[in-house]
Amino acid sequence: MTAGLSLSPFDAAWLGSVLVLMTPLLIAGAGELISERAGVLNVGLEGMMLSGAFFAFYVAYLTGSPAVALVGGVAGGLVFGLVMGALVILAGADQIVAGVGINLAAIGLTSFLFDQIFGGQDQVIVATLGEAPIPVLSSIPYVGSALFGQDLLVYGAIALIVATWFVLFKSSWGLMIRSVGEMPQASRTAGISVAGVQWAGVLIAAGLGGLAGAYLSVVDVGIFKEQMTDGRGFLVLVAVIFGRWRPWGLVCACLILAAADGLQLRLANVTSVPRSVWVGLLVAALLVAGVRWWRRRVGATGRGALAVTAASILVPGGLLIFNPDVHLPDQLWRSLPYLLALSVLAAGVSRSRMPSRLGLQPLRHEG
Amino acid sequence: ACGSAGELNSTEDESALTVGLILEGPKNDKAFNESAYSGVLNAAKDNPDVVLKSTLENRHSTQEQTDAVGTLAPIVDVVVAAGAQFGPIFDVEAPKFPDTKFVTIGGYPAKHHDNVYSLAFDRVAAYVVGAIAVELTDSKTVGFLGGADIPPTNASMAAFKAAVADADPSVKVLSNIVGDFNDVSKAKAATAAMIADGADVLMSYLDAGVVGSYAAAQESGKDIPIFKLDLLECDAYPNIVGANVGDNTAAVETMLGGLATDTLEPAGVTIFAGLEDPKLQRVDLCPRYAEDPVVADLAQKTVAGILDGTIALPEEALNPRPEGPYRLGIDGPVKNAG
Amino acid sequence: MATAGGPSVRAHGDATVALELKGITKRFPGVTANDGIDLDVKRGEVHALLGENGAGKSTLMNIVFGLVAPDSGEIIVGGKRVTPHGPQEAAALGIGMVHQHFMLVPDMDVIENVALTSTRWPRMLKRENLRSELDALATAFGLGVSSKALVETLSVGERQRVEILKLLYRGAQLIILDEPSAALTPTEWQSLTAFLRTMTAEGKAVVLITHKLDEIMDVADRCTVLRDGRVVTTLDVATTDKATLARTMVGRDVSLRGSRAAAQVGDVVLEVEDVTLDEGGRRLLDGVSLQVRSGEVVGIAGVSGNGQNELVDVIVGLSRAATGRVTIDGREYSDLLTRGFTAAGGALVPESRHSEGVALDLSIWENLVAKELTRFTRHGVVDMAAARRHAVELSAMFDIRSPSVETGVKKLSGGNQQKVVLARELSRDPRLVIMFQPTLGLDAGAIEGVYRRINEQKLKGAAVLLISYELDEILSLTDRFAVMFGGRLGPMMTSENADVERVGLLMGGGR
Amino acid sequence: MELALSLAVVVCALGIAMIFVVVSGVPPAAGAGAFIDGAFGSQLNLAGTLSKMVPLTLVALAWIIAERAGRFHVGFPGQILVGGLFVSVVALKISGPSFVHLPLALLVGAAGGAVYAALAALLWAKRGVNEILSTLLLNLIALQLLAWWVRYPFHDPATPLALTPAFPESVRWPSLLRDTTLHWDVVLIPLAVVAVAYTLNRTVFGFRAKIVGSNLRFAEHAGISPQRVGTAALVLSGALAGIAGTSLVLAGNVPAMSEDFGSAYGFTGIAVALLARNSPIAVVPSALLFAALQQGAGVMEGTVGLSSSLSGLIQGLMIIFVLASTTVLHMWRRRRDSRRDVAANEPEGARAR
Ligand SMILES: Nc1ncnc2c1ncn2[C@@H]1O[C@H](COP(=O)(O)OP(=O)(O)OP(=O)(O)O)[C@@H](O)[C@H]1O
Ligand SMILES: Nc1ncnc2c1ncn2[C@@H]1O[C@H](COP(=O)(O)OP(=O)(O)OP(=O)(O)O)[C@@H](O)[C@H]1O
Ligand SMILES: [Mg+2]
Ligand SMILES: [Mg+2]
Repeated sequence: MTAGLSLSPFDAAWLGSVLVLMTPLLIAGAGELISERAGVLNVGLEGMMLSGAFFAFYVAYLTGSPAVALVGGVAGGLVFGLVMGALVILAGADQIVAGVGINLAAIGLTSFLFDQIFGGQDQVIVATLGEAPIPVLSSIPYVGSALFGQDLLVYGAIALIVATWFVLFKSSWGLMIRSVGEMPQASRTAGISVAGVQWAGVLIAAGLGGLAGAYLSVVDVGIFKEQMTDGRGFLVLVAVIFGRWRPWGLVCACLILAAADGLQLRLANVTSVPRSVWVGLLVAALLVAGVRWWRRRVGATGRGALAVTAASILVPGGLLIFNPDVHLPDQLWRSLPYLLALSVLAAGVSRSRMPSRLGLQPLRHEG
Repeated sequence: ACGSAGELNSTEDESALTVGLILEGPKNDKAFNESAYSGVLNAAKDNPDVVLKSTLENRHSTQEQTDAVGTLAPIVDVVVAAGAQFGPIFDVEAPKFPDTKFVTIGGYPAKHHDNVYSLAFDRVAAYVVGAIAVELTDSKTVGFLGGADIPPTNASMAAFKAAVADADPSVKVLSNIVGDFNDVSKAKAATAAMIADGADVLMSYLDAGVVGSYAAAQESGKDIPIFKLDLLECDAYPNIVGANVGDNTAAVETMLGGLATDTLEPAGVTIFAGLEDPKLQRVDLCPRYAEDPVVADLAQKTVAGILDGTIALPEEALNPRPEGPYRLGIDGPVKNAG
Repeated sequence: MATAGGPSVRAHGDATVALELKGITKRFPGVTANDGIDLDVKRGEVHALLGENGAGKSTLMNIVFGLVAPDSGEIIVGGKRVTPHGPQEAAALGIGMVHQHFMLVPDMDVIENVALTSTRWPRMLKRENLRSELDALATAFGLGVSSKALVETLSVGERQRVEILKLLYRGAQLIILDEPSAALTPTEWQSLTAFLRTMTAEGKAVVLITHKLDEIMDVADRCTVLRDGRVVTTLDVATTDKATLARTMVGRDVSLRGSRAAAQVGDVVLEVEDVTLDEGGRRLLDGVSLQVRSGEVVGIAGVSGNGQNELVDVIVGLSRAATGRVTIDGREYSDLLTRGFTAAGGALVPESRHSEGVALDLSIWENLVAKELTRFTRHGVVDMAAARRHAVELSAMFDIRSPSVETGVKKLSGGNQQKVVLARELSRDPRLVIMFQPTLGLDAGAIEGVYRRINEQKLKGAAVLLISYELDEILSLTDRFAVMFGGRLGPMMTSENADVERVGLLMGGGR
Repeated sequence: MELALSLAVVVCALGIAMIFVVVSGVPPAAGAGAFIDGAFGSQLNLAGTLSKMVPLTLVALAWIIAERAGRFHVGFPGQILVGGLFVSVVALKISGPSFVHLPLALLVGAAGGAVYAALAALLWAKRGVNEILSTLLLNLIALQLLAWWVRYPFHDPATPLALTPAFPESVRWPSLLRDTTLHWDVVLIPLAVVAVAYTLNRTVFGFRAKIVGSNLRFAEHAGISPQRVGTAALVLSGALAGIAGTSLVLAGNVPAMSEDFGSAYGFTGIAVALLARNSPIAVVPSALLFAALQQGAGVMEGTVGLSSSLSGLIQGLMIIFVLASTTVLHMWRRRRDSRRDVAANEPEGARAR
C-alpha cells in the first residue's frame, strides 16, 4: 500500500456525478420545501415523481421533444398534486395517510399504463435533453466540463433553489407561505387565505416533483422503468428535514446525499478505503465545526455537541494517520445520510426550525 | 402477446408441451429477460409441440417469484425461469409439483430433484473480454462495470480481472457494481467516474443500463471501446467492441428442445456451460474488431487456451459445484454422480 | 408620518369622532353578546371598555375589526357608514386591533411580521426601506424594538410593540387594544402608557379593553362600562374614581342565585403554602398561600388570567411550583400528573370542560370511569360489566339525561356534560373538591344543580375551593373568599356582607 | 353507514379497475372470472390468498394499535425487516425442539420489531421527534442493514446469492396444507385479531390508549401519561410488525432469508387498516380483499394476460377513495352536529321532556 495522498475519488468526474445525482433531489426538494413551509408534508412525493417520470417519457415518445416532455412531467406530478390537495386541504384528511395512498396509486397507475402502452413493443428509448455547456467556463481545465458542461436542468435546479430562497425569504409570497405553516391564525388575521396558500404549496411541490421525475426519465437517460424513482422521493423528504427547512440547508443536504451516493459508487469496489476519503471526512468535519464556531461564537455549544465535534474530527484524523486497511460495506455508506438525518432530528436542532403546523390538519375553528 | 384464454384452449392437445415463463424484469428489456423470452419463442418455432402458454413478467421479489411458480406450475408442463434466485425457489417448489418440469437458466438449485433442469453459465467469456481489453488499452487502465450484486456479475468480474492480471499485471482494473442492471442514470454516473479515473476500455456488464455507459462515454469526448453484455448491437454506440454473450436464448431453446425431444437426460443434473459450445457462450465481435487480425486472433487463442486447459480460471470465476451430479458443457460427462 | 397602504380617515361629519357605533347587536346561540350598543370614540382620546368576563367587549371590537358580523346596527367611521368584511377592509379604514393572543409568526423577524400584513400581491421585500420606516415609527412613538430580531426571541412586551408597529405601519387611526396589559410587567405597562399618550397627541384614537382600574385611571379619558352585553354608562375618567368604576362594573344588586349551607367546619384539608411559579421570566404565581378546611367553601374571585389556571395546575399536580408546597390532609403528593392529587382524595371540576373535563369522542360510561380505571380492573383487564353498572348508577344519581351510558358525550348538552364531570369527581367522596368555573355556559336549571352539589359536598364534610370569575357565585356560595390579581392572592374576606366596592377594586388591581 | 361507505369504496375502485380491464382488451367477465379464480379458485390459490393475509392483518393491527393512542407512524417496513433479522439469529444460532424453537423465534421476532419501534418511540417521547419522520428514516436504514446482514454476517457461504443459510425445520412454521404456501401461521390471524381487539377494548392499556388518542389534555387530567401510553402503543405496534416479519421469514417458501422478504407489506397494511376504518375485526375482510387482489392479479396475468400491475392500481385507488369517503362522512356528521348544536343551546327544559 503506497502511502501517497491521491485525491482519487474526489475528482472532476465525482463532482460531475454529484451534480447530476443532486439535480432531481434539488428540483423536487425546492417544491417540497415550499409545501412544508406552508405546513403540508407531502409524503406522496415519491408517487408524484414517478408519475412525472412516466408522463414525461410518454409525452417524449409521442412528440419526440424532450422540452415538451418536461411539461408532461410537470403535468404528471400535478395530477397527484390535485388529489393530494383535494384530500388534505379540501377534505382535511391526514397528510401522511393521503401521501401513502398516493404513492401506492402512482406506482400502480404508472406500472399499469407503462405495461399497456409499451408492453408489447421493443424497449423505447427517447431522445434526451442534451448537454448545454456554458461557453467559456466549461473549458476550464479539470473541473470545467464537470461543473459547467451539464444539461440545462442542472443549472436550472440551482437557479430554482435561488428562486426558492428568494421567494421564501425575500418576497411577500414567502411571508405568506411561511406564516401559514407557522401560524395560520396570524395569516388569517392578516387577510391571507390559508387554504389558497397551501394549495399553491402542494401544487408547486407536485409540479416540481413531476419535473424531477421527468429529469430522471427524459433528461438523464431517455428510458422509463417501473418504480424508477427508487425511493428518491423519500430521500427528498429526508433532505428537507436534514436541511432544516432552509434552501441552503436543502442544498447542503442534497449535496451530502449526492456526494455520499457518488462516493459510494466510486468506493464500491476499492478493496480498502483510500486515504483521501479520511481527508475528505476530516475536511468536512472541520468545515462543519468551523461554521458552528463562527455562527455561535465560542462556548455557545453544549458539551454533547462539543464531544460530537471532537469525535468527528479525531476519528477521521486518526484514520488518516494510521490509514488502516478497512473495507466498509456499501450499505454503511448508503445508510450514513439517513443516520445523520436521524441524529440531527434527535439532537433537537431541527425541531426548533420545523414549521410548527407541519403535517397537521388545518385548524378548523380559528377566528 | 401470449394470447387470450380462448386461444389457449384450442392449442392444448395431448402431445403439446405447454410452457410457462417467469421473468424478473420486463420481457422487452433488450437484454437478459428478452433473450430468455426469445428462447422460448424459438423453441416453439423449432418444436411444434412446445407451446408458450403464459409469461409472468416483472417478478422482482422472492415472494412474487414464488407466487409466480405456484401460479404456473399447476397449469403448464414446463416452468421456465431465468435468474439466479430461482434456484432456491425451485428447491422448495419443485417437489410439490412432481408432474411439472422446471427449467432454470442461471439458477442455483442446491438440492437434487428429478424434475429440475438447470443450466448455469460459467462466466468464462469475460476472461476473453479481459484479454482483449488489455490489448486495446492505451492508458493501462480498464474498467468493469457490473449490474446487480449477484453471482454472474461477481464471477464475470473475477474472470475479467484474472485475464488482465495474466496478460499484463501492470494494467489496472477499475471495477464497480452499481447494484442494478437497468438503472441507466447510476450506470451513467459510474461509467463517467471510471473514465475519469483513467479507464479507456470498458466492460459494461449491464442490461438496459448499458445505455448509460454509452452516454457517459460519449459525453467524455473520448473514444472509449466498450464491451456489452449478451445481444450484439454494433450501432447503438460508435465504438462497441463486441458482446460477452451468455446466450439465454440459446440456453432456453436448447433446454426446451431437449425436453421436447426427450434428449435432455438425466434430470436433476446441473449443467455448467462454458465456452465449449459457442452457441451458448461466446464473445461476439463487431465488424471493425472482427476484421482486426490482432484482436480476432487474440480472441481465438484465448478461447482455445481456456478450452484446452492451458489457461486456468480462478475459482471465483466459476460456479460453485453442487453436491449432486453436474456436467460441464451440455454434452460433457456427468461428474459427482451417486 | 410615513404610512403605507390604507386611506387615512377623513372625517366628514363630526371631525372629532373617530368611530361611532349605533345599536350594535350580536347574538350567539344561547347568548346575546352585544345588545343594542351605542358608543362613540373621539380622536385624540383613549376610550376604555370595562366589564366583567363575558360582558361582550371583545365581541364588540371584533365586529368593528370585521372579524364578526353584527346581526344589526351601524358602524360609522369618519362620518361614513361602513361594514368591514375582514381585517383587510378594517385596516383599509384605518382600524387596527391588537388581539389578546398575539398574531405574530414566531419564526420571522419583526420586519417580516410587519410586511406580512401589508401586502397581498407578490412583491419584493424592500427590507431596508421597511426597516427605516419602522425605525422612524418606533422612535416617533417610543416603541423601541430591534426590527431585525426574531419574534420568538422577544419578550411579551416587545411582541406587543411589534403588534402596535404593525398597525402604525398600516396607518391605523383607531387602535383597539384587547387586554394589552394581561401579560405585561409594570415597566412595560409604563412604556405602553407613554406610547398611548403619544398616539393621542397625534390625534389618533385608542380603544382600551381592560379589567384593571388603575390602568383606566392612569391613561383613559373616558370609560364605557358594559354588563351582559349592554352599555351601563360612559364616564369621564377625570371626574370619577376607582370606587365608582368598580361599583358600576360589579355593583349591581347581587342576585344571590345560590345559597350557602351551614356546615360544621373541621380540620384543614388543603394547605397551599407560599407557592411561586415562573415561566419564561414571568412570575405567574407569587407567594400564594391558602387554607381550605373540611366543611367550608372557599372562593377565589378575580378576572380570568390572573393566575387561577396556574394555581389549579399546581394544586392538582400538572405543573410543579418553583417554591412552596401543597398538602392535602397534611400530606404532600409528588406524583406528576393528577394521580397523587386524586389518590389523596382530591377532585377537580376543570374550567375547560371540553378539553379537560371530558373526552368528547368517548361514551358516558367511559368518561365516568376514566379516573378510576384501577377500581374496575383485575389483572390489567377492565371489568366492563362492573364499570357500566357503576356508570348507570351514577347517571341515575346525577340525573344525566341520555338514552344510555353508551351514548357519546359529544351528543350531550352542556349541562349534562357537566353532570358527567360532577358525577365522576364527586362520587369518589373526595376530601377536597376544586370547582373551577363550574357553571360556565350552563342554563339556569343546570346551574342550580351545580350549586346544590357544592352545598352537598360541604355538608358531607369535604373542603371545597370554588374559583369563579362571577362575583355572584362567589358571594352567594362561599364562606370565605379572596381576590386573585396578577398572580397574588389578596386578603381573605367573609362572603356574607362583603364590601362589593372593595372587591371590585381588588379585582381591578386596586388596594 | 361506515360499512356502506367501505363497500362503496370497494365497488368504486373495482369499477374503475374494470374500465382499465376493458381498455386493455380483455372482456370484463373473463377478467373478473380469472381474478376470482386466481384468488379463490383452487386450493393452491386460496392458500396463497390466505398466507398473504397474515402479514397484511398483522401490519394493519399494528397500525390500529398506534392509531388508537393517537400515534401515526409508518415504520412497518423497517420493523418487519428488523423482526426478520432478529429471527434469523435465533433460527440459525440456536437449535432445539420445534415446540421451543418456533415460539422462541416468534418472541424474538416480536422483540426485534418492538426494539426498532422503541427507537422511534423514545425519540418521540424524550426528544419530541415526529414519529413519521423518524420511522421514514429508520425504514431506509433497515433496508441497508438487511442488505448487509444477508451478505456478510449471516451469509450462507454455500450460495453465491445474498441469502442466509436455510433455517432448520424446527423453527419453521409447519405447512398446513401440503404443497401450498399455507402454513400454520394463519392461526395468527384470528389470534392476533382477537388479542388486539381484546387489548384495545378490554384492558386498561387499551382504555388508556383510547383516552390519550381522543383527548390528550383530558388524559393528563385523568392521570394518564400520554408519553407512556404512546410509547407502549408504538412498541406494541412494532412487535406486531415484527411478528409479521417472523411470519414472512419462517413461513415463507424459501427456507432462508433474503433482502426482499418484507417489501410489499409495510405500506399496504396501512391501507388494509384504513379500509377497515381502524376496527380490528373489520381488518379480516379488508385484509382478505387486499390479499386476494395481490394473489388474484398475479394469476390473472398468467391466465388471461392482464398485467398484474392492475392490482397495485386498485389498491392505490382504494386508499384514495377511503380517504375521500371518510371526508364525506365527516362533513355529513359535522353538518348534522352543527344542526344539533343549535338545538343543544336551547334551554334545557325545552328539550328534556
Ligand atoms: N445480465 C444478467 N445476467 C444474469 N442475471 C440477470 C441479468 N440481468 C438481470 N438479471 C437478473 O434480474 C434480476 C433483476 O435485475 P435488476 O435489479 O437489474 O432488475 P430490475 O428489473 O431493475 O429490478 P428492480 O426494479 O428491483 O431494480 C437480477 O437479480 C438477476 O437475477
Ligand atoms: N364565537 C362565539 N360563539 C358563541 N358564543 C360566543 C362567541 N364569542 C363570544 N361568545 C359569547 O359572547 C359573550 C361575550 O363574549 P366576549 O368575548 O365578547 O366577552 P368579553 O367581555 O370580551 O370577556 P373577557 O373579559 O373574558 O374577554 C360570552 O358569553 C361568550 O361566551
Ligand atoms: Mg378575555
Ligand atoms: Mg375579551
